[in-house]
Amino acid sequence: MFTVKIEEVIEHNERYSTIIFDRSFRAYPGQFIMLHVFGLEEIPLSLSSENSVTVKAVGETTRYLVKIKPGTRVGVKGPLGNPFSPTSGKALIIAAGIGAAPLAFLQKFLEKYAEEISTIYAARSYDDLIFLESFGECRVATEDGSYGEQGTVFDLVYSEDLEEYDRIYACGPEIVLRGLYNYFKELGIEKRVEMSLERYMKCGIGVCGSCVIGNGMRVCVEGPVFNCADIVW
Amino acid sequence: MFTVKIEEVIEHNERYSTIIFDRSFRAYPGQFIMLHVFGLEEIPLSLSSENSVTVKAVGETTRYLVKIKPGTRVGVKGPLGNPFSPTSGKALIIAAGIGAAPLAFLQKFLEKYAEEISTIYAARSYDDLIFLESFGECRVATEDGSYGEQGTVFDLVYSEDLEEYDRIYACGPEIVLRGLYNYFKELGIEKRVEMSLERYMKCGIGVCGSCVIGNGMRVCVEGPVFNCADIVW
Amino acid sequence: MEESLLEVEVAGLKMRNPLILASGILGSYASSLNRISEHAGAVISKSVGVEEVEGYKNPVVVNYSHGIINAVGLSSPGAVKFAEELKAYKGSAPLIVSVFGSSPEEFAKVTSHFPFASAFELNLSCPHSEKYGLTVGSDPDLVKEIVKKVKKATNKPVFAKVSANVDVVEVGKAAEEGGADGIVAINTVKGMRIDIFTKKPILSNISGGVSGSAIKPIAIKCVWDLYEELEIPIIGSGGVTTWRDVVEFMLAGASAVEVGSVMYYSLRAIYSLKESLIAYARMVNCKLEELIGAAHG
Amino acid sequence: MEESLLEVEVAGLKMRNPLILASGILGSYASSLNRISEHAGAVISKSVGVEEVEGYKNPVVVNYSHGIINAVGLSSPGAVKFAEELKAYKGSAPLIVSVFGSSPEEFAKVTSHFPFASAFELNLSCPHSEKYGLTVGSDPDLVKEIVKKVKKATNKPVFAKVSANVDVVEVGKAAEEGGADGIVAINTVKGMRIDIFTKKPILSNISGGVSGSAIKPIAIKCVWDLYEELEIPIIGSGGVTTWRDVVEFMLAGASAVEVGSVMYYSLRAIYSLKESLIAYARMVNCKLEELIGAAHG
Repeated sequence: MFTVKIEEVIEHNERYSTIIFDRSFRAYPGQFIMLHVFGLEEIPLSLSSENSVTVKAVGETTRYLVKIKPGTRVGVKGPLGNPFSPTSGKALIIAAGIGAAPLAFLQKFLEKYAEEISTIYAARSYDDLIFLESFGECRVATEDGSYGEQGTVFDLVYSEDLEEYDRIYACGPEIVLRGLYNYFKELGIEKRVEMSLERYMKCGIGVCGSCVIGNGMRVCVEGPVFNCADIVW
Repeated sequence: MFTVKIEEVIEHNERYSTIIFDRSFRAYPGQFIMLHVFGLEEIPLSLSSENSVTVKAVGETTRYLVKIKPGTRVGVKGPLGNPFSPTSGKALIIAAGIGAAPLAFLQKFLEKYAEEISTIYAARSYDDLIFLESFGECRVATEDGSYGEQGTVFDLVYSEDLEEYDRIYACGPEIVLRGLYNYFKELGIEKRVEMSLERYMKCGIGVCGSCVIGNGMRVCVEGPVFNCADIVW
Repeated sequence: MEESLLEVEVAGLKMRNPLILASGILGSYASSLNRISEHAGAVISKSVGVEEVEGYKNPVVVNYSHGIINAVGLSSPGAVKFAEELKAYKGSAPLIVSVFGSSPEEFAKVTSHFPFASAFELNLSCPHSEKYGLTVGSDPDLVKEIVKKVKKATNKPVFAKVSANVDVVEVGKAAEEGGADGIVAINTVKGMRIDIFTKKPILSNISGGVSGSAIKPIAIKCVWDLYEELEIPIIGSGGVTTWRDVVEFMLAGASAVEVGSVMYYSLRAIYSLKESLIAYARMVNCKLEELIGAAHG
Repeated sequence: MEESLLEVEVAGLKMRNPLILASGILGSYASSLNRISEHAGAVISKSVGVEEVEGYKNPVVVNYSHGIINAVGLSSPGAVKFAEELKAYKGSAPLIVSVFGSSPEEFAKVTSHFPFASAFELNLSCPHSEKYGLTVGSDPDLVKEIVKKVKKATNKPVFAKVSANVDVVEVGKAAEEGGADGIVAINTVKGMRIDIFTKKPILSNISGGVSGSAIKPIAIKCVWDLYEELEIPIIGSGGVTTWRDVVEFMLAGASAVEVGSVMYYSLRAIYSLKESLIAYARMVNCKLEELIGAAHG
């Protein structure tokens, strides 16, 4: 563990902030850090760029984090975990809710390497679409219809011709990922899909076992990004 | 500490053996190892080449060592200590008794770098002159006159013109080194002289303090080779 | 078959190799135990008590240059729920269930929930729990009673895991007198780390237990002393990272070893250790079990 | 003057910085103590008893990847002869004489030979001596008596150096009740190493004490606990290698630290630590002594 200073806090709105550190990590999209707010808790957060995390206020620590003051020192373990594997071909990014954070980082990365990137971005409401700028041109849906099409991520995915993509990247709530998982399996394209999973983590470094999934893999080390074919649901 | 196997034991005579290990060390002339004969003791021994020590039987452990069987595993810490600094000019080597061991190593080393090497080699008796071959052409004296001139190392040194040497290297019993030390100081050439000292050592790695000399320097780390000007006697 | 060079037997528990997954490491789910059992000699589940224990809040684990410091706080779902989980264990290696409790009765009660266990390990040594672990394990009389009670409640081998923060021989002897089938030495050693920039202890519990290579010489000494003084077999634990460490523990007197923190480096650690030990056994042309205690005079 | 940022005072002993040379490290000769005193806050001589002690035969020190293990065995020339040697001490830092004994009387007697000492450290914790060190230091009542007797025999500050192999708070409190002016925590921790090729313990004494970075988290925890429970100042000891370690010890509650094994890396270690601490103190713009105990609630 080491500590970094928070350089800037971009408050997207009441519930979302991007926290920028005073240093960049040698990180790849999909990797995460264990971020320790002294006095509160240590939590896993996906990197939304080489020097930032993007946080949604859901619990005590994240509520504190979205309002944290620049200059505060926080503890960091990482970058940790297995990143997305880039493609030089055609990429499809499927982002749902705060799951967009690591994918926004991936998008920037793929812009240098991929032949073409298509992006699907869905959330509950316009207020949850904080990465619109990062993704640029993309297909958007909100459940309440406040922006883009009214609908879910599934509506957008079902209407895509998935055969044309060399690699598909997905991140979002587990219920969304499970739905996508089943769909991709039906289509028989699961080997071309990478998903970033989320689990409660105690150590983040592969020893405690609290983030183990059905096949015995650790989300913190073998994940959080798994090839869809390696996931057992 | 690690262990090495003894590959060969060259018994020069009843009291002297050269012990060759199954591996070479990344060592420079003047460095030593702490050699541990399991069940007996760990003792400091100067390397007589990159893969050997040369031992004189004086105590329990060294008496055992001169008769040790090839294939035996011994413990090694090292190579340790500060080596001789080579010269590209004219070198004079002054070896007395078993002090010749590190100098034989130095001689081989200097043959590649020095413009010219002169060697003075003195011992009690012919039986103690086990490095005659290593030194090749050299001025030799024995106290009992059994080989070379009859006399001591001092007789040979006093008759040399020391001004012509860029660097002088000496090793031998402390009484010899003290005599030489005084002589070199008188001549004002002590800065050109390097001496390898011997002290009782417990750790060999600079912490126990048992080999500390008058100026607070540790023979095992700052030594065993000191510039004569840095020695306080 | 060369793997047979690694076979050991501890208190009747036959293992294909002496590498046992330590408790608290990847042992909360049957899925990971199944995976690790592919190569391990045995696996030990995370410590379980009668009731659910929440444990400490994060951070509970911090790594440092010579090992790991943790204060997870014996978080556990409780015996009933955990037994459900462990029923899904279908690994090929014996499953040892680690048990904690605050009284002999509690220890005994927990074991009754795991009839499918191959053996039990009694946690008398976790250094960061207020009611359990070392809190009960530092009293030799209580240790003896706990072991006695558990031995009455089960006919499976019972191992007592002891701490280096107490007189390890005194507690080990008490366990032996209570009827323990083996001693596991050692658990993590009390320790802590402070972040110098924020000036706060890093673990939420302030202090925890040190594991990893840092504590290996301490563990070797405990195993050595226990081997000199006790009759029952010893399982070494503390900092096993390379095959050399396994050999060192066995020479000191261990019949087998637990591996834990090394998983921080790789989930394949047990596989690598196993392969290296086969190479070593072949090189020195002996069965590993011949090493047990071989460094003693 | 920036060096003044490092000044600390422990039980009336003023030191220009908190870096104290630990006993047993380079402390057998006045010449090396003189040299080290150029930069140290204080120096402690090698432990001395009434009579000469030969110590163990070599090997007495072995290094490993995370520190050093030693069993020198308190070799010492005896009080009379050692006092002669130490009279040649003319360093600018206070000289603390480390004393061992097997009874309160012996401890007190030794101190009478060193009227020139600035303070005394009582060795109640060396883990590899049959008659001295931890052998007497594991009995709180005896510890109290020893400190009492020594305090009667000298008016110099008296520090009790305690071990992590016993209940450090219990022994520390006993020393405090006996009148100790400070506690030094910790000595080396019991440990050993076996050579796997020759299958023999490496140290001639079989086991010894572990020092170096491996034991730092253990030492920090002891200092933390002592700071919570005791009134008298604490000197931290165990694995100080970088300036960060010094700061960590002070935050845990240490008024000063001992440095020892780091000398394995460089004789200039104390100088480097001092320079780094000046840079740190300047950076955070505070006197080091403000750090003492600052990580506590």
